[in-house]
Amino acid sequence: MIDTMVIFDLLLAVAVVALAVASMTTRDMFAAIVLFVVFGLLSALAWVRLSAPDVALAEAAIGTGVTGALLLRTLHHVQTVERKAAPEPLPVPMGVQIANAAFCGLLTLGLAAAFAGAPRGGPGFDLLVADAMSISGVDHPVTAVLLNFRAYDTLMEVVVLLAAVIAVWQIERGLSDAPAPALGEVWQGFARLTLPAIVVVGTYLLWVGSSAPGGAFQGGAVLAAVGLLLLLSRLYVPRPSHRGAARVAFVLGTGAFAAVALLVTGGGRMPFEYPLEHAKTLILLIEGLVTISIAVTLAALFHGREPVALPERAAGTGGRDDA
Amino acid sequence: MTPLELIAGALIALGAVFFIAGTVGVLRFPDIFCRLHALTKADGLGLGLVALGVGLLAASPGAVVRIALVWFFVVVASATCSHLIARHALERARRERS
Amino acid sequence: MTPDLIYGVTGIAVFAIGLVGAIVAQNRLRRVLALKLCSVGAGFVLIVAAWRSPPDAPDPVPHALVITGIVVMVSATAVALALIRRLHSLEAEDDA
Amino acid sequence: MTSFLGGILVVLLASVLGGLVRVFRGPGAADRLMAAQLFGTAAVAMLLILSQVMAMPALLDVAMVFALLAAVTLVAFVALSARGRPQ
Amino acid sequence: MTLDPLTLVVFAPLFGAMAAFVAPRAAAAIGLATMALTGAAVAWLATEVHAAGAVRTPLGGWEPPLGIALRADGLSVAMLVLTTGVGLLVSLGALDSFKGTANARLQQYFWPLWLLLLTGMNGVYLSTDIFNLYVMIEVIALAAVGLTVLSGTRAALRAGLEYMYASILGALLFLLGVGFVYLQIGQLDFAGLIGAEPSAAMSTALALMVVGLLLKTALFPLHFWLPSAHANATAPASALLSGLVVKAALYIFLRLTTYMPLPDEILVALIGALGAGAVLWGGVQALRAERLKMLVAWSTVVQIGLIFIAFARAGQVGLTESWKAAALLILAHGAAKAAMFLSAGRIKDEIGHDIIRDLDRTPVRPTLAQFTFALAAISLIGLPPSLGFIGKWSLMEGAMAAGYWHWVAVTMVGTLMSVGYFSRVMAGFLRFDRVRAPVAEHQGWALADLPPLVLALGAIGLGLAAAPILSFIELGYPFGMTP
Repeated sequence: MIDTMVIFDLLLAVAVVALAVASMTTRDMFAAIVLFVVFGLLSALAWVRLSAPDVALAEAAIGTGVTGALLLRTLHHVQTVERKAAPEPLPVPMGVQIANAAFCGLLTLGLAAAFAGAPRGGPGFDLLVADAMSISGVDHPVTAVLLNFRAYDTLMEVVVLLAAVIAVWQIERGLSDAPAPALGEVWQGFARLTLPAIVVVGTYLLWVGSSAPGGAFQGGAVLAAVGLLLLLSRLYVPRPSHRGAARVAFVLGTGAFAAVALLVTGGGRMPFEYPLEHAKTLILLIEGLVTISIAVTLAALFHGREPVALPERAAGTGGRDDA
Repeated sequence: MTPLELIAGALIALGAVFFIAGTVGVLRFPDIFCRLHALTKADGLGLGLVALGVGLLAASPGAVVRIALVWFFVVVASATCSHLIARHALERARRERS
Repeated sequence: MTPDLIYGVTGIAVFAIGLVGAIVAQNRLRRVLALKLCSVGAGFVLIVAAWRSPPDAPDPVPHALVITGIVVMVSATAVALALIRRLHSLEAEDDA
Repeated sequence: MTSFLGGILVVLLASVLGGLVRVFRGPGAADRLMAAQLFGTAAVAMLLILSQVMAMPALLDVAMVFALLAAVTLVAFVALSARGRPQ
Repeated sequence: MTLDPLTLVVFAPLFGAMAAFVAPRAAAAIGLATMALTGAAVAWLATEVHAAGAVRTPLGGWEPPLGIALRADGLSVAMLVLTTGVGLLVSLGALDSFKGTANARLQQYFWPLWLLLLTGMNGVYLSTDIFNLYVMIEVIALAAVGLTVLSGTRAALRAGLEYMYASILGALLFLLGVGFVYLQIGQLDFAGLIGAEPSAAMSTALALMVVGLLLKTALFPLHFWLPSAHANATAPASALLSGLVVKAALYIFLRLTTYMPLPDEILVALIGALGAGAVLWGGVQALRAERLKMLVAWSTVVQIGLIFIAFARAGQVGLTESWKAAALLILAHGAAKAAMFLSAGRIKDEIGHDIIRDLDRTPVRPTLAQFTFALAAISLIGLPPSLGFIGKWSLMEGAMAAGYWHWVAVTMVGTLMSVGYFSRVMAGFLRFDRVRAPVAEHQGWALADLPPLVLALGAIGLGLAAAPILSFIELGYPFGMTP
């Protein structure tokens, strides 16, 4: 009897590739973004099939959810701020398209040949991680890798996020003066019910991370969704006077993480070497603060500009638009 | 196969049928409001039946609670989103007419 | 046919599609999408490297790496999109 | 049971992939989005079933996140376009 | 607290960046204090490396392969000294060029972005783990793009976006390479890479990582993003981008090919050929450039090509020595190019344009900046006794010893071309024939003239100290030579 799960895997694989192609070739940019979001959800499903629920969570929440919202916001901006002399995209000749497809196919074949020759289920860190788990302070291997064994990488990852928000604030500035969108009473009921529920789910994901899939990044992304909804519905409008608090929130996670890493050297330890009896507390503390930073930063990346009053001249195009 | 598994399997299969119906509706119905109608049926009922089936098979009470929560979220979110999409489409239609 | 083989080839194909898209796409937003495809493709390869045939648990290290990669990618995407928006506003100003 | 559930998964996936034709055809943005919404719900259903097939209760949390974020993306779209174009 | 210099070198700029961002009004003061602290940490590290050869810190107490270790040897320290030294001087220059309330916003964002960039670069020079290197190059990429678009002009934003695309793509190619390495051998640290059996997956991994790095370091023909990005940034940002940032990917390339050697002689020759392409193509473009900053940016393309020729000068067997020539050229170019961009920025500020054709002995002659430009050109052309000369000489010596005369020929042609394009500028500085107003004395020296002058003098004067520099970068055997 044919294993139906293999058929499912094959169908899912074909669907992932087909959606990738479709999001590159569809003319309508909005359709391309929707297809991309569906592609992200399908990839997350595929990663579930590969027993990687943590990654599936992160991809669904950050790679697809937040990224999708960012893309939609940018598309909306590009479409509403009209350009008179917008350059028409040149039609791509058939020959070029075929050449591209051929190049793509060859590249895939070459890389796949190298992939097929590599050992699978092969060498890795399984045993090393299993050995060290008991002294890592947490029970979930992925969290142990992220916050203990390779904590330096994770610190630098939140540094990347910090660099992004600084760069974005530097690139764009302005206040949103558009009125709140009319979303109706059903929405208000939904917001009242959902916003607290999302906060609970985000916190739950953070808390469950020490023993099961979840953790700071997934929790932070879910909490960022609250920020997105607040910004979109204008329940919260960023003001210039909020900048100080926002800056502190952006650096909170990175700062605490780096400070703990240095402070533990007090007892003659290496940086990041958490004393065993406090490891769990310290990791939870770091994760909690990092979660706050991630949530605020992702929401700020969505808002996309430093909330500062613009001089008159630039106010015409810089200030007026969405979110 | 235990009777419980049989019942669960039947519920899940029935749920899948609703999803198929929803897809057909979204593809074939003439305008967006009809399509939304088909969509909400698939959402609410299809997922509800699948959730019920999986809930019967689930081992722990914790899992059952989470399955129920998932279903509840989807129903509320889907109802609101359908409403918002319908509002949006209606506004669009009005604006284009005027 | 095991999931790792199927999804390994999938990931490679997705990376190749993204790479070609990033090189040839004209639309600025589309190029961001293309790069995002590349990152998902690379994620596939790492996750496949972590896969062990059940009931063995997968190797957690690549999972952690991919999560890091996802967060890095959303940061980069956000900066690229901010540049696109700002540039579009300025170009619209020039047209006016 | 596993291969029966696997069959259901195949049927579900095939069905919603068919629904994606709506994303191409449109005509309006709302139509495209609706197909995506159907897709999100089906993905949640598939995750529920997978949690059983793969014996991974953690997938229920993934399903919860899917459900919430699909909603957020949709609201993002509607709220952005409700603000509309400059007339 | 038992601090070690390795950690401090990365963490000092990180804390500085955060403080400068949170307290924007004190950004400049915090920035300078941070630079001083980082400089002290680098000096401390240098003395330790001088005493012990190589030092390392396993972070978290976890030894690789499970954990990540920081490691410094002579080459790392040389790169750190270059980065902090050039960085400190450029920072001083930035202090002057961003002064005034009109530039308050530039000042406020320059410091956190630059300090994050420094964090990323220092992290690269101490890293021993390929995935960690991926994260570090992303830190560099985002901070560098932020600096590129600091001026906010359309040209800068357009160039910044292109730079962003190239940067992300390069990093993702590198990441896929990391994936293939993991697939084949399940290792991420440098030590784990040594002695891996040759296999299709490892060759693919190497190819992906090298292409990604070449894109990031802008080796011909992957240089397309560099000239406009470097030419359109504000002067201090250009100096940092051209002098330092491209070197990070170059350094990773040098390190990586030690642990994962290029499998074939042909590939070494190919790298050299691309370098030759960069020297010739970049030279032609520099000869044709209309704007001063564009000319300087194209000269960076040329110099990157030259460094890759140095790498390939004696083929595969010569690599154990060739890296030293490459390293010398990296150091020489870092100091000289930063000086040149800063002085070009000064010239543009003073005379209000940087059109090469219109350069002349205008009444408002920024004499010192022009003098500095000429000094930097001496090192870039490679006249004795500059460090650039020593680097080029060492390149040609090795190529001649190995009988690879074609590399000598390309280098000579490249040198002639560089004389040509820098003369265009120098001739402009000295032109009397088009001067309409009587030539006045220069306006006095600004503080901003000092940092580029020091950098240019350094690029020339360090040539006299080439022998100690060479013996220092060999400390800790960066390229696995047996003692």
